[in-house]
Amino acid sequence: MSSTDAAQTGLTIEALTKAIDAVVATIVDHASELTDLDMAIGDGDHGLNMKRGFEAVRGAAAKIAAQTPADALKTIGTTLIMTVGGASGPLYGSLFLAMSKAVADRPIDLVVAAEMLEAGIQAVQSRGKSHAGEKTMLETLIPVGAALTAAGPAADPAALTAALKAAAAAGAASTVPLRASKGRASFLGERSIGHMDPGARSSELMVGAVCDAFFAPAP
Amino acid sequence: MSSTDAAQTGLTIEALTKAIDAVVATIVDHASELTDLDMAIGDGDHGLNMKRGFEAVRGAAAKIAAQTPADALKTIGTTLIMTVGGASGPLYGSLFLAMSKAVADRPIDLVVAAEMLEAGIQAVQSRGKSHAGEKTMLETLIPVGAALTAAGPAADPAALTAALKAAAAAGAASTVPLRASKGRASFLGERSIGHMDPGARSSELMVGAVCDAFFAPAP
Amino acid sequence: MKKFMNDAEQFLSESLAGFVAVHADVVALGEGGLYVSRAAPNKAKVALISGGGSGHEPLHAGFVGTGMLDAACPGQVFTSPTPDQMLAAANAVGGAPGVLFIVKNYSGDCMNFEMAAELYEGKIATVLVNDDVAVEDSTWTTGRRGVAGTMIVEKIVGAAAEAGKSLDELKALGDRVVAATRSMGVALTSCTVPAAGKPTFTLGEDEMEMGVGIHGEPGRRRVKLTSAKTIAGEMVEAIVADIAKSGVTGGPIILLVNGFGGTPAGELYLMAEMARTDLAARGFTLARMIVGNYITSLDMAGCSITITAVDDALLALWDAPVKTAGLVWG
Amino acid sequence: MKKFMNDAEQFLSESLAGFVAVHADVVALGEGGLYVSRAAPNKAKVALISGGGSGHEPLHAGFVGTGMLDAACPGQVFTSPTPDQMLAAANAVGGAPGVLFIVKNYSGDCMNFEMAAELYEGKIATVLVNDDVAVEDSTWTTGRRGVAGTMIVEKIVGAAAEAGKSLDELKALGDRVVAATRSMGVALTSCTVPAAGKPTFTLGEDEMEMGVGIHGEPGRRRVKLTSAKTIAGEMVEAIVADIAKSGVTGGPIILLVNGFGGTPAGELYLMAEMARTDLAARGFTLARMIVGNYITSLDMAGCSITITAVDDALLALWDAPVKTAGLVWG
Ligand SMILES: Nc1ncnc2c1ncn2[C@@H]1O[C@H](COP(=O)(O)OP(=O)(O)O)[C@@H](O)[C@H]1O
Ligand SMILES: Nc1ncnc2c1ncn2[C@@H]1O[C@H](COP(=O)(O)OP(=O)(O)O)[C@@H](O)[C@H]1O
Ligand SMILES: [Mg+2]
Ligand SMILES: [Mg+2]
Ligand SMILES: [Mg+2]
Ligand SMILES: [Mg+2]
Repeated sequence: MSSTDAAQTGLTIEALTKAIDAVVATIVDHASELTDLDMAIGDGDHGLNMKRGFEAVRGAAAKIAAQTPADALKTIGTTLIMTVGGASGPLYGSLFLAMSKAVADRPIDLVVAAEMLEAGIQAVQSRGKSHAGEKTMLETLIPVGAALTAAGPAADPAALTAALKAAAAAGAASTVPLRASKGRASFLGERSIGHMDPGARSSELMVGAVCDAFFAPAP
Repeated sequence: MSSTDAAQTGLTIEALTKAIDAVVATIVDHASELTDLDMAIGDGDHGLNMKRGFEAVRGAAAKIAAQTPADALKTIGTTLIMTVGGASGPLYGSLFLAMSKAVADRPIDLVVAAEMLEAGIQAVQSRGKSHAGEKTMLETLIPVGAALTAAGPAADPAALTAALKAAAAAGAASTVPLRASKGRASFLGERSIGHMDPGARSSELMVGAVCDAFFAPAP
Repeated sequence: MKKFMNDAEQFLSESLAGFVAVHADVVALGEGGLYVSRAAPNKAKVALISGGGSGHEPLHAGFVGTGMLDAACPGQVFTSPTPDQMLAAANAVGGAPGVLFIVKNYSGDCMNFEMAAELYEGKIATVLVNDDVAVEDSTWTTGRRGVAGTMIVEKIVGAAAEAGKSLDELKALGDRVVAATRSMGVALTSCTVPAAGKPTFTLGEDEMEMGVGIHGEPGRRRVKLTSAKTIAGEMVEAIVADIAKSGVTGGPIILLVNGFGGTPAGELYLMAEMARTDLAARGFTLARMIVGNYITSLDMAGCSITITAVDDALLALWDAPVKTAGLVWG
Repeated sequence: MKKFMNDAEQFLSESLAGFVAVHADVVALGEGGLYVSRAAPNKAKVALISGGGSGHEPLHAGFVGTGMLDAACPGQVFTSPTPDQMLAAANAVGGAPGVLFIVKNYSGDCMNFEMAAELYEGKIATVLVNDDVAVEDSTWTTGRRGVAGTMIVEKIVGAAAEAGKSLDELKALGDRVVAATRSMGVALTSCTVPAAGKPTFTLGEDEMEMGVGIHGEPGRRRVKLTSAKTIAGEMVEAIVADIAKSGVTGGPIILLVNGFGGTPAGELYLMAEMARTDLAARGFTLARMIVGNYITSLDMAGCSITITAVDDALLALWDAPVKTAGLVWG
């Protein structure tokens, strides 16, 4: 879909399916990078967890294709919760479940999408008892949510993509100098400083893949 | 003592004590060589076993100094049996016990010494249920016993030393191409070929040290 | 990586299949392999359910059985299990007296068990284990990690559950045992996660990681390998200093010297001897001692020392009969 | 070398001190540390005494207790004990019904136990264990090595001794269990003897030693590391081919999958699953299965598979109660 389509007809299940494929592809491609990041300040399973989870989402593709976007997001959330495990499973799961709930039977345009993402981020915070500045996936998600909200109903696809990707990249990069106070990395104290948070990086990857799938001009 | 002394007054406890010191020194010096040989075709403890045993013999020096040579040999045998462990403990222990028994209250001249060694070798064979050609310490001990017997009552010390050392060295070297059929190395089958037997080497070391202690001109 | 395995994807399920086959008299594999329960569940008592990432065997499935857990949910290696596992286990073994979750304090474990608790429709409570003194408990952290003390909590609370205590009593007992328990670990080598295929961290030939976590998480500091007496002394010192803050400075304790998987019994008993004499010299009474591989970290060489301050009532629960794959007595 | 130790000379005595302190309810250290005996000896029955080099813990001292051994003599690491140890043990625990030595078939062990038997003044007999099929039994060898099957012999004969059987009956029973038992081991890494300070042998990153002995002795061949299924298959094949020569081609067996000290439980259960399914497909009935570190080789990574062909009488003895540091049930 283009942002114009979205504004007119709302997000279609076809577009969502395409986005899922893109996310799965990028997570699988970057699994070992995520695992390496998690080895440095965690337990080295983030790439494996995400890969297992998103491959399971891909496995549910047939089911998803027959659903509404809201139900599809619920399926994604539930699938992640049941397959990812670790900290990221409940968090990303909660993100998608809350996004699904926030649809409330409306067509999904950019304004609704922004509301959904904000609801998702809220769910991550309450599940994780966490907030900005603790060196987690929220470092990426919060600025991306803000950028989407700021973009408004009629943003230009290319500009929006650039803005969201920039927010995501800056967010992930911002975790490097932070000292973790949530998640496994927090046990490291000072030694968590100087490394990128794996969850912040996986969020960046997902944001990029979704933007490309939604907004890139059809080939 | 010189061989002439031995022929006249018999082996003294002083000479025996000196020989013990020499054997302890050479075993301690060569412990890691013996262990390496045992690592190749055994379990890598022969040097440690011998070192522990002969250090215990040295620890009994005061007791030995107050004994007759026959009793001293018995003390050595018992000490080895109680401290060496493994296969070499009972074997060397039996060697010394049998040598002690063979003295039979006689002064120890070269003829008696030869009888004693033959008795000791016999004891090793019955304790080990073994014979020449099985890649064991017997490869060294048997030719050394034969050389001592052949030397007769009035052998020249230097020539005897040379003959015994040569027999010992040739005996130990002869184990290299043999395939073991006794002891731990036998489990290796063909793979035991090409390595020197650690027990044959420790026997060679002991023979050399004893010869030097008994027959080398006083400094 | 040198491991007995076919492929990393199947590691857990094949290992679990062997485990339940070997211990079929004690445990059974739940539907879909989501959990391991007692071979003969008893819904008339409070059901104790634990779980966590795999790779710590015998914890937790090895502690399912009479006198200890009712079910355990094995996650992927070093990854917490998912809520559907705990929910299925709770539905299978939980009855009217309720369900008690015993959870090691890691964000992932906490959140997944929490989601399961929210979804479960019966009475439910949770005990959080956080015994690792290697990690300071400060505003910067999510609290201390849960490590080997978990076994002691599961054993003592398990005995009380078997004796018919109520959910509230068991929750209070669990919290009390946690408060009385402290651990610290040291690694001589890294572990290797099957799916990762390479060691989680690297130590020099003469280095050890003091204060390591049970997933190979870095500890307090990386130091030169030293004598067993010095290592045990430093661990005991850290434990004793920490528990002193809660007013315990001596008296009867349970001592657990736990192997991480790659360290042989001879070394563990030697460490136990060092810890025991050190603790005795500090005025503790070694009421009970236990040594072995109970909470492991795959093939990591290393060990942890745990103490729990006890009274006669806790000791009686510790001594009560237990029949599981990993712990049997009485 | 990375080990928890103070110095190599003290390794054994410090480790043993920890062992007897931790298991004081079951065992006691004999005079001069020469042997470990039951805490409460019973001279009215035949006394079972075993022993061998240390480094195989829990074997043998961990199998001293009701229903199994009466005493165990620990030698230096990987070095057989000396005759004075067995003599002291026999004098301490042996009574009128006699003493039975259980000895693993190594020249050193045989000779040292033999000397002790010659010196002992009471009734005495010896059972030699030689279960390792990795070494062919030919005119070239001193017979097969004794390995993990020793635990099965000690358990079954121990139960019969506890039941009051005579020395002759126990000797015959022991010989019968030995004849029905076969083992084979595989190493993924070497072990390191504390006093040696370096690995006994070296394996490449992708190599394993098939048919390894419990002291790190070389096996049948050095081969590329392969899947657990293939490894277990080769071991089972060798065991089954060998026991077939004595007419056993199926029927009920006890299966023991034994870890060598450096391999975690998860991998051992996976190997058990491979061995179990393979043996079942070949017509064997898995009457009993046991998995764990029972006969180790210090810190060696690897495992062995053992089977013992059994009938109902042997199974009843296997199932009889046992209370030792290393094995508890019933
Ligand atoms: N309380 C929390 N709030 C937000 N994000 C968190 C929290 N705890 C962990 N995370 C995120 O989860 C990521 C780790 O996920 P993962 O490695 O899959 O789980 P685990 O830490 O259990 O192994 C971290 O990099 C961080 O971004
Ligand atoms: N049956 C035997 N007869 C003679 N010598 C033997 C016999 N068995 C072993 N040996 C000798 O013992 C040596 C090994 O001694 P050692 O390493 O101390 O004991 P172990 O083999 O028990 O570890 C071998 O090198 C060999 O010379
Ligand atoms: Mg992680
Ligand atoms: Mg040897
Ligand atoms: Mg994890
Ligand atoms: Mg030896």
